[in-house]
Amino acid sequence: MIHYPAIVVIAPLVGALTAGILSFVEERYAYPAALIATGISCAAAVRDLIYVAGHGPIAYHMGGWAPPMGIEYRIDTLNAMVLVLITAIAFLNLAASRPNIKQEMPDRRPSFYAMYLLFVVGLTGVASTGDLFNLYVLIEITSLSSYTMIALGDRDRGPISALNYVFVGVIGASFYLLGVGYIYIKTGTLNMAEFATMIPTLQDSTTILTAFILCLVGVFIKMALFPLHVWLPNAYSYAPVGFARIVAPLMTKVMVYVMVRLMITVFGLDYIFIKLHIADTLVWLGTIAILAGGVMALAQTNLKKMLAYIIVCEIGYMVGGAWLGNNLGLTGAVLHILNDGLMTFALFLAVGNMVYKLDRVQIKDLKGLFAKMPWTMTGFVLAAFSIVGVPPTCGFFSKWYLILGAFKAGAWHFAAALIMSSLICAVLFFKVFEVCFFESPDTHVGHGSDTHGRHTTVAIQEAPAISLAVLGIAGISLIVVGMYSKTIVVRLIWPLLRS
Amino acid sequence: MNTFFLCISLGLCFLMFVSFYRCLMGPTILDRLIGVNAIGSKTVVLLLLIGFLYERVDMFVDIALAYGFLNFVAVIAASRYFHKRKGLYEGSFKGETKEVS
Amino acid sequence: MAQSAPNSCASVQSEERKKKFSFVSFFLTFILMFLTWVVLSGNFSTLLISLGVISSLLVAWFFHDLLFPNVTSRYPGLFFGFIAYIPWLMWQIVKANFNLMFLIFHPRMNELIDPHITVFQTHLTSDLSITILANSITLTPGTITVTATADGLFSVHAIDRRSADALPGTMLAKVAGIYGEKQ
Amino acid sequence: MKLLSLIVVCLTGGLLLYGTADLPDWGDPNTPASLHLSKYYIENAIRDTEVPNLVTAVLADYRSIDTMLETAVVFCAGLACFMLLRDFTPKKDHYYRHVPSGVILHVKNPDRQIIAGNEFEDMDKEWLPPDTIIKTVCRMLIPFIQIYALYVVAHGDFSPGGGFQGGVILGSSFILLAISYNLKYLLKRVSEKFLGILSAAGVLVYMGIGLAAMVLGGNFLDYEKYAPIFGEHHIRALGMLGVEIGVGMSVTAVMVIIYINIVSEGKHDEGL
Amino acid sequence: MYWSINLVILVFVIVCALAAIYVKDLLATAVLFGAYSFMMCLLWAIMGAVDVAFTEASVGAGVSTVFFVAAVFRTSRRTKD
Amino acid sequence: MNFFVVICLCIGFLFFLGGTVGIIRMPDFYTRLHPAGKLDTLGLFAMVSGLAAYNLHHFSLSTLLLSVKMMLIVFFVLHSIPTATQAIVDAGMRAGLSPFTRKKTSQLQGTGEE
Amino acid sequence: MEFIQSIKPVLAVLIPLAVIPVLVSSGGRPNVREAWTFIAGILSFALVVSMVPAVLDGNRIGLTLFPIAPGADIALSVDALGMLFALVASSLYIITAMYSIGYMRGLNEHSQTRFVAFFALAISATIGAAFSANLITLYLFYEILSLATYPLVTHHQDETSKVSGRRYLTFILGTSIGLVLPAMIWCYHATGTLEFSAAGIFTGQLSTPSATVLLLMFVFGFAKAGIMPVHTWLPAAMVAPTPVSALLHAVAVVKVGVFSIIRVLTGIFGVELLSSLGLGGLVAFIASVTILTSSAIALSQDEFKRRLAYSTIGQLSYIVLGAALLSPKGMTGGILHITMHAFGKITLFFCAGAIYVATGKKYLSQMVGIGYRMPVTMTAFLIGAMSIIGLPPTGGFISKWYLVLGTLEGDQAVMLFVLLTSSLLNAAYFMPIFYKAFFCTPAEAMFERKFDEAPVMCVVPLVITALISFIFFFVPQPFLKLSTLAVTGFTGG
Amino acid sequence: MTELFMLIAAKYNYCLYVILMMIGLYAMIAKNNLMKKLVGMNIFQTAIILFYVSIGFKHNATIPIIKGDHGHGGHGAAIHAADYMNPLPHVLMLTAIVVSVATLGVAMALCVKVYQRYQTLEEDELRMRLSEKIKS
Repeated sequence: MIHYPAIVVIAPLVGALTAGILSFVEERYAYPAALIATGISCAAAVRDLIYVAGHGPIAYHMGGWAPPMGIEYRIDTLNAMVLVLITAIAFLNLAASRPNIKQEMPDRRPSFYAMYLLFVVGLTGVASTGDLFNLYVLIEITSLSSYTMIALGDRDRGPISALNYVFVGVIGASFYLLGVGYIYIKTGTLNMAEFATMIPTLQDSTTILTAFILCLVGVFIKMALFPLHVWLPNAYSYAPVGFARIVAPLMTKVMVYVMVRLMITVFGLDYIFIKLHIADTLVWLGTIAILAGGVMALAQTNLKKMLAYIIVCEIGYMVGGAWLGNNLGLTGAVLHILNDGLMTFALFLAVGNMVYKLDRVQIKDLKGLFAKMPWTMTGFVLAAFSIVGVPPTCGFFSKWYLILGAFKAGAWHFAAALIMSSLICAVLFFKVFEVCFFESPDTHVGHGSDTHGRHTTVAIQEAPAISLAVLGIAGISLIVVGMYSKTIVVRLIWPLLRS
Repeated sequence: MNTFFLCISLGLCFLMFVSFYRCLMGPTILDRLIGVNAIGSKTVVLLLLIGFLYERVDMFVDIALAYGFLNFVAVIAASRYFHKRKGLYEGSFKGETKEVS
Repeated sequence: MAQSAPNSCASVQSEERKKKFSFVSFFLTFILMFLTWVVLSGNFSTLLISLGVISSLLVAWFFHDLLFPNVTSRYPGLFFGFIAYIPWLMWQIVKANFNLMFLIFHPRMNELIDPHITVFQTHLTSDLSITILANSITLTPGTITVTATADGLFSVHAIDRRSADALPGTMLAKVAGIYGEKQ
Repeated sequence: MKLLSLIVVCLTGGLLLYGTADLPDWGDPNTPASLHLSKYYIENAIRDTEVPNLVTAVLADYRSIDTMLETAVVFCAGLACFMLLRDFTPKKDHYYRHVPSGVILHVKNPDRQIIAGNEFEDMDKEWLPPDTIIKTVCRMLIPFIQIYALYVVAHGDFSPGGGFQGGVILGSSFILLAISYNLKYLLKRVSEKFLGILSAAGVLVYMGIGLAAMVLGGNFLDYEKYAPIFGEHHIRALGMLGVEIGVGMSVTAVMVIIYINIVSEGKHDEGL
Repeated sequence: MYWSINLVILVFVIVCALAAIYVKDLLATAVLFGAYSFMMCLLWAIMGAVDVAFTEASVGAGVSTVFFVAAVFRTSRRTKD
Repeated sequence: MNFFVVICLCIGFLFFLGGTVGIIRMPDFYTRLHPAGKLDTLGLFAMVSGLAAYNLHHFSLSTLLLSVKMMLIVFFVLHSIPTATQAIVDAGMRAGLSPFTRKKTSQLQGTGEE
Repeated sequence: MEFIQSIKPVLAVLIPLAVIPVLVSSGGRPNVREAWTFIAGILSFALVVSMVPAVLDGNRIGLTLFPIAPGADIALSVDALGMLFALVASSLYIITAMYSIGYMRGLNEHSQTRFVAFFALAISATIGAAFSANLITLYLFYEILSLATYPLVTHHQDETSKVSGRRYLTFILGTSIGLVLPAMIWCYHATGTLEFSAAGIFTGQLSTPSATVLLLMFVFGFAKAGIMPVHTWLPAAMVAPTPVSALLHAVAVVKVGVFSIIRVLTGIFGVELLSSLGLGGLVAFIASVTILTSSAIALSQDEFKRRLAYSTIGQLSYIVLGAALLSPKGMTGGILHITMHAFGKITLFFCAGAIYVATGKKYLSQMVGIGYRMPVTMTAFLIGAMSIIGLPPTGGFISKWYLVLGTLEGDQAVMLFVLLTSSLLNAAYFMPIFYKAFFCTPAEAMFERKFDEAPVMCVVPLVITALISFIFFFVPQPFLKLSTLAVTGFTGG
Repeated sequence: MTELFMLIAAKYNYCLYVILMMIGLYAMIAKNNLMKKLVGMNIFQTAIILFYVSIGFKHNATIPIIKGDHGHGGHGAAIHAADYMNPLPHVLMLTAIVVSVATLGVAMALCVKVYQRYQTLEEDELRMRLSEKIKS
């Protein structure tokens, strides 16, 4: 009996509750408890991945009831991968963010850890469940904890943006729930796998079509696809650092995972691409999202907000890629879930370090940062390269598959948008680098060309070592994942798509 | 007998509609509160009647009972609002206040 | 958190602590709770009865002082007095209601009613008696208690002069009789 | 904005109505929804679990992980309200009431906040003497509400109700206490710490039952595995009872936490 | 058999919802929302969903309304729409 | 037996009807509370006792307990409705609503708070 | 023709990379740091040289590192062309390292550690590009090189370098992402592989128009080659310190550009396909336009390094032209010109830097009579200039000779004319400098100290490179052999 | 026309839930007051619950609690699925109600927090305050 699928979800929950109790009893032990819980969860996720890659999917029956009756947690290579991503980021971020959390919310730290772990519970659950309704509950855990955390961020804007997020998020989750209802009324089941076996007989039903659209719209709202993205930038940029670092890389990506799961496992590719004719529309939506996200990112003066718009742009990549209608595009989208999670994580780690030292991250405040925080900036540059899609980093490889898919599908607009967005991202980050590299932190007057050699030496003020170490790990993993992307694709993604 | 219960239920529904007029139109919130309170007491009966219609009244009694309690809580809460908000200084500080610095 | 609570609060707490744990009140509450449980449950399996005992104990342990704050030996008398009071009250209520029905369905209602507020002082001291009186007033002909303070000052809204004049009257006498207090 | 939202709303409504056209008739007993999964539940739940209330059987056994996560959501909400609103900053002004005479002292100097003696009572600007009638009636009703709530928790198997409903009723009995007396009185009886621990402990009880099943060799939340300890008879019903108690604990605590934090803006001084 | 009550209550529910949204006072909204919960509870009782009705009774009548009143108590009653 | 039940229900319904009409017809807030507080209580009392009696149709311990349970509702409601009424009227008083009077110069003897 | 599995190419790439942490950590002690630079340079040069015999035997050495997609791995493989380029780059790295010590210390520049670290990174990327076995690996190293040189170009961190850096990145990254990446994916999409092969990877998947578009995307996409409309980054990048200009903009960066173009022309399209479609002429035409225009512009430049930059643009196009001639001789000439131009141009840059270090002068009009003050430097300058112009007895003559032969072989008289005209122009913009330096009356302040050369560390490297340029005229052997070998590989003959 | 009418008559529950839901959605989008939006949100959620509960309804069936004669150990007469309402939607909706209450609590806490900071709950006024803050 393999209990790892359950442990992945339960360990953080135990941790959350323990931290919750400890926050009232003995605050000191809340952090170690949280760290241990995420650590266990991460180990279990890795174990899952290894097992799944070797032996095929695991089906874990909660409560001992076989699937249609009970709830099944089903781990295949796709969600094992996503689980490892989630738990690893959760663990690393918890390690890295302790100084930030100490700085930002000194009086409610233990509760923060509890809430953080609840968020992790939600994400891991979303990634591993095989039941449509269970997914809804898990999405709600995730959302609820993220509303809270976002509200705890910026004093002025945090609660308002969180409240907006609440409204939008509730609409999204409710649409999803409604879609599940339509599915249920037509099939009488809530199990993903069982529904997939029923779909061929229900292809002409308008109810199923409506269900599909509702689920999709719900997930789109949660993942902030372009016209539905309005909640995201404020929410992510005003969140506290310790949380922004996990919500930005994971939340939208996990929702993309849900979309992919709905596509490949629940409704089935046959139904989606052969029966429905909405793929083109969605690729166009993805294209528009990419361009709009990029352009709006260009207009930002706040670094965090800029990154938030880049996330909007990246969502366009994945949605468009998944809907290209061929294996390559889908591969690219799935690979990009992993890669984008990693690179956004690295970016927000770096930004968190900046916030730790600078407090404000308007782009104009970053003057001379290369001299002040060389290591943080190195990590930032690496992550930025990955976003732009510079080869040895992993961002390039998923973009590679996406563009290939676009070529194969003949979606030239999407390919063009991908390349455009690379350029836009290059410009964006270049703008930041210039400020960090050229302008000295003290003086506002630019140096004349003949004053070189007399640069004021700026004392290095780096973020805490643990944050830097995690940033280093994230940076290295960007390259390592990039280098092994064929292994990932061939061993983990293709078996899934082939079946 | 069931038909009779059904008729009574529909009658109660009608009465609720009429009470709801007060909820809707009540010039003050307290009038609305009266309306809601009246609806609440009718609801308790209606729940029992539905129980009889289903011939499972043992199951519906619990709901009616809970209803009786909780309607009370809501009304008390709403009226306490006025105790505190409008009469902020009327009843709260009896006698004079001494300043101690 | 602990610092924000000033010491005067502690003084109140010490007062609380001084109040001795009253076993009688605990026991009475327990019995009452358990009886309620049996009525509610209607099931006599071992598991549920034992759960009922546990629940009753819990409630009694935490909240016995709510139901019986200070136990006196007059409780049985009180109880029977109250029982005897109820039929009378019922009759009053029915009377009141028919009276009111008459008012309501009267086409010239607005001319019949003459609402106003009267105030009267009683010498009731216990909370319970004041409450009983106030609720009885509310339920009986044409009057609603507006406020009743702990010193026994009642102000009553009456719908017409007749019902206002009837106050405090026999009801106060009866309630005071139950509790053996002055009127 | 209004027009735009109207358009959005109409579009959504149109979509939903479009999907409605294909739905089976309302109340038709021969829909797929009634014939597939629920048929199994209705016909076999009593055999599998020995619990007559099918909703409870499905909720706490077949789909128990759902319910556990739902309890986690509740816990999350309580924690959220605590984190968002709880205000630990000490008050600047203090009001004290001399109980026998009713004189109010207003102390502006935060350092001189300690007034010794039993007759002084710490109070707030919005203090109101508790209404005698409400107080007395609530005082008498609350124990009954509580025993009723506990009854609901315990009888989830046989009648409607269960942990959540019972928990909410129990919670609202505490809320009623806070309304009829005042918030401080409630907090004197059940401290914030107790509530916080209770809210987490409820879920922990639920999960402990699940984890213990895992330790005993079954899947998570597989109550069947307790048979060697508690005997075969009603084992699943027992498991469900334990789970319901956990849910009830958590929900009670969370409802009270949400209420006290919202009503006092996290200052825990004076409520409604 | 039950469709008549069901329909009546459904219409009632919709009227309640509209009223709760259009009334120009937040406390009144809270109170009307309480009424809305009552109706919902009844509706579910009629449709045979006793557990849901119970939950709605305890939540809608007991807790939600109190929360609303509490929130209005700490914020304001004023609303423009 | 059924006859008794029908009578009870009809009386209860009549009271409810009266209460409702009263709520609608009465001129001001304070007077409206009279029907709401009294007639509803009695209506509920009558109807629930009627139903409790109907429930004793098949007499057994469980149905008896059930009927007692129903009367428990009545017991609680008898406590809670007057209290709620009182709370509402008190609230109205504190909120400063002036009561409807037939004669404008009516002797208002107090405003609830001295 | 065998394929030898070996880790040597990887090591050659990795050594400069691996030394970076050491460099950074020893930033406080400059001497240790420079020692490490030398060690790395010499080691990687030795590794490259050790592979020469095997390559000369016609073998290929390589290793597949990371599979990233089917048919597109990160793989290194050494053939004659790559070996030639790697030899040039790694040998000149040592010399430039020596020079930069003199230059940077002479000017007391800031952030020297950063400078050497990125220098090492750049050279690693260059060697990697030289050894790339397929287009995707080439692209990878190409991009790393672009990014690694940005901090070098903008080393002064002032307003001017900011503007130039912006232009530099815009052109280099913009074209590579906007043109090369889609072109590459197009290729992969059409053929399923990106492996360089002598016959090209296309087997009839391309129509003539699409092949033209694809080719143009590559030619303009590799903007480092400085083909005319996308050349403007090169003069702008001259704000960099001179060693950077020298190594990177005479050797590494620009040569990676032309190298990539040659790779694409020969390894992706294949000579046969190109000649059958007649696309060689198109590229040759573009190249010759660039040659003439840039030479003309160079004439009017007063800043020394800018003149050299425009000269570079022209010379790079010689190489492209040679490859585009598609005749064996012409291609040999083009490839050989990589080497010859590298040694010649680096000498010139070294000279410019040495003059700047010694006198602080940047403009040619200020350098009247400088030959009296810095005779060694200016002599070396003469040799370098001769090599660029293509006069015997310097190495430049040989490559130009082959180019001319190539035009004759391909019967392309127009190109011959272009070559001759541009040689004249070259002479026209170099000789006046020399003339002014030695034969004009020096400006008044020049005579304060009679003999004032730059620091030894500056002078020695430029003497060495000048000498090598000179020697190449007599012993062009290893490079000539390598280039003919490369060309036979391409033409399959 | 008759057909359409019959269709609606057979499914009026489903149609009315759509109306209810649209009321909630409209309130959430168009209303200016945060508390009103919350009410809209709750109406929206209850509409969905209504939909689900409608799924579970069966004509001529009783509530999903097995009757006493089947009760404990139920080896009496066989249980027919058509006699009982569908319990599954009820289960799901219990969970959904709990979730909606939790969301309501959190949203209210947020409203209170917003009010603490800006002394208003109107969205347009909030926006005004925010832009003032940015200017100053």
